[in-house]
Amino acid sequence: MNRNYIYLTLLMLILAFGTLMIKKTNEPKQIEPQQLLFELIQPTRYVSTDQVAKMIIQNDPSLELIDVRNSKEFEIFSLPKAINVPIDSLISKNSLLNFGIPGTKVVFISNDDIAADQVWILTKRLGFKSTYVMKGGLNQWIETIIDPKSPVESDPALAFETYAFRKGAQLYFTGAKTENAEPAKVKVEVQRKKKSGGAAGGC
Amino acid sequence: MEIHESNPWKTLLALSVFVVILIVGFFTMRTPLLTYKLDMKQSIEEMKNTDACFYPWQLNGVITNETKNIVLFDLRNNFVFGQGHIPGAENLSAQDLTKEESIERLEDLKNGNFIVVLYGEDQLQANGPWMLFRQVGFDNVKVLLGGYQYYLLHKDNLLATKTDSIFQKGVPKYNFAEMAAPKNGASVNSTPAKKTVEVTRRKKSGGAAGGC
Amino acid sequence: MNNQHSISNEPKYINPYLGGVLLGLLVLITVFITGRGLGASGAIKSSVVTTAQIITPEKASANNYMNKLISDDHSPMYTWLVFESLGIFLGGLLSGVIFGRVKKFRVEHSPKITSKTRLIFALIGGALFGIGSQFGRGCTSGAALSGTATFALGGVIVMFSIFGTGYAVAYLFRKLWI
Amino acid sequence: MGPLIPNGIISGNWDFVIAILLGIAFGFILEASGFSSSRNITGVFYGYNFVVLRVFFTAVIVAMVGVLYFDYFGWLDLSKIFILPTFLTPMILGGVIMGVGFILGGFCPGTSFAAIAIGKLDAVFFTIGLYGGIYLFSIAFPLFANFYDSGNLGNVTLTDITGISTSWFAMGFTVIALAAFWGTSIIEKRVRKNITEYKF
Repeated sequence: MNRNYIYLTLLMLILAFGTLMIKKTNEPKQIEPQQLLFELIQPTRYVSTDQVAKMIIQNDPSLELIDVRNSKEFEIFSLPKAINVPIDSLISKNSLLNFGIPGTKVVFISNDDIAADQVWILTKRLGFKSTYVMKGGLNQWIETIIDPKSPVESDPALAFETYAFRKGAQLYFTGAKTENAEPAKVKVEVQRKKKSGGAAGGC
Repeated sequence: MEIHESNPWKTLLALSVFVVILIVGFFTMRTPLLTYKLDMKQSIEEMKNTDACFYPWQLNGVITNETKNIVLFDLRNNFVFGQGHIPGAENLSAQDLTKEESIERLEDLKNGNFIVVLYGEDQLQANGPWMLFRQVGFDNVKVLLGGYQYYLLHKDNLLATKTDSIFQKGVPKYNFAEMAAPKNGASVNSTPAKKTVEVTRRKKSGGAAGGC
Repeated sequence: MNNQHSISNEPKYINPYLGGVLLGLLVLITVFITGRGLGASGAIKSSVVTTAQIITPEKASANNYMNKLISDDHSPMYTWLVFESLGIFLGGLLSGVIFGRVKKFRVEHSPKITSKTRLIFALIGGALFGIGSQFGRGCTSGAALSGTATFALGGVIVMFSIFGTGYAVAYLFRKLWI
Repeated sequence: MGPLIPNGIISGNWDFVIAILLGIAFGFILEASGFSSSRNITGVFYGYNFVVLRVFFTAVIVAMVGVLYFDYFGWLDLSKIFILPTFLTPMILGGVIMGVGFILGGFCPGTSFAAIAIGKLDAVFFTIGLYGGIYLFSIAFPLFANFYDSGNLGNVTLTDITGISTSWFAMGFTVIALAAFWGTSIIEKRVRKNITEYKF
């Protein structure tokens, strides 16, 4: 047997052993700050209240609403099927189990969008993917879905379509009777974020 | 019947080349520009730190150029910046934040004991960068509450905003439960002249949740 | 080793470990450049879809499995794996020329079976491999090698089930090979 | 830095040129290692030639270790590389079918392409079979469409499932592989003593 085989074996063992040495930290896996900075200056994380309403109405099974307000506020009012994860109890095993489930889209909701955005950043730092922020928060929800303003005549046609959708959504969420009772069928594009940059497909 | 080359010296050579590449990689490795200084728990606490916020009325000193140690960064793009900005602000578009120069600039400012105030169109735009810079140890970075829009509304009388609470984000503007309750009969739309959506001034409503 | 069967001046294959180290580095480079591993069976899949599209376009686009690969702007052949497989062929040819192994078409088989048997079993084996690679999301190179190298659970599963089954049924078909 | 193409460092237009170049290297290594001969390949199952095991496992451990180092150096962003999705039951079944096909056919798709290049007729038949198999699969796909998508665990890695760090897996694989190399070289010697009619 050639002595080089022994050298090879040892070399390979050292290389593999080295990988154990280079482990970075024992902290839960986090993405690099620069990567986080890069991701958080993109506005792709925002979804509109219309999109959220649409997904709720369509009973989108991948939608997971996370309400980050405190439990008192959550009890008074919450969106259907929303899960309450107050910011203060965010970093616990139980709360984190809600995120990163393959095939789900997590949408954070707070009174406005700041708190939801903050939770988004914290979970992003932990490396969770496909998380979103409902822009405008519940304030915007009330203004657009629960109590939509009718567009003025000079507004573009799109505004009327959106309005028709919102009236339909209003009916759905409040059970209110409206003048134009016909169910509004407006296509609101649900933006699905594609896996950013990652390579697709293998063999 | 040994039909494969049995002497592995070429193998050793190939593996050695690999090792050399790894050694080169090891020595040329750059330390990352940013590292987290706060862990998750501390980061959450930091969000409530009122000292990390910059209140609109504090802008007065910056605009009149009285307080020298404050640098105002406008995170919007330079097109919007050109259309109007807070006097004395510097343009640092959010897209440029990841650039090395920007981070070096922030480091210089930190070493020079400057306070850096970030603002965007609304508070949301500056929220992310502000949180990140705080987490990586720039404890001189603050966020302008309310953002540029709020400033624009009150620029004539910034001091008056001391008693205002609308920039205190995180407050429900409406009584959600009541608004969303099923309304029998009467159509929602018929309730006349609902509040306009533009930032309506409201009295300071109780304790605003959180610092910023 | 006694060398009674091999002629001493016959070009040898390279040391298997050299092949392994080079292949490992190649997988690494492939991942480094393209973000995905090597593959092979995907190229055949592309050509299946291409022919199906030419012969029976309606059926091909109605088929749920094939229509994922069909798009209007380019042929299904215009994929990464097809080009890569073309490269495998060229690389094999290059190596064959260098080491003097390129010869007329010939069949390699155990002395216990005829060439015809060998070809029939090659055909069946190929068909099984084709079906299996679709269930396994890749063949030995795509799933087992590249998958395992990137620590994918699926890659390890495919690798162990291929080799496990291989050992389990090897005894039944020993006549084919020894 | 890497992966270069998804990160836009190399333009996507070079994709196919790179594909051919990588393919050539792949084919060269396969042929030069002796994978163009089906009796070399199947030798791993009968103990007279462990070249498959040697090449395959050396490649796996070198690539695994390399990926970890590249990640550490910041050369490779592990979150951006393609992780093979795991479909538990279909993958096990697929592996079983491929295992049988491996024993019967004596090639796997990649090696058969390289073998065609040097004029192996059995490799040509294997590739035709491969083509037929995939065609059959596509035609019959509606019959087992549900099964095909069952057991989906997503793009999970070993670490996601077990919680053990990737370094330990690399270490484990390396130790097992090196032990197997030494062990099989002994087995190979013994088996070869009993085989007399093996020639090329």
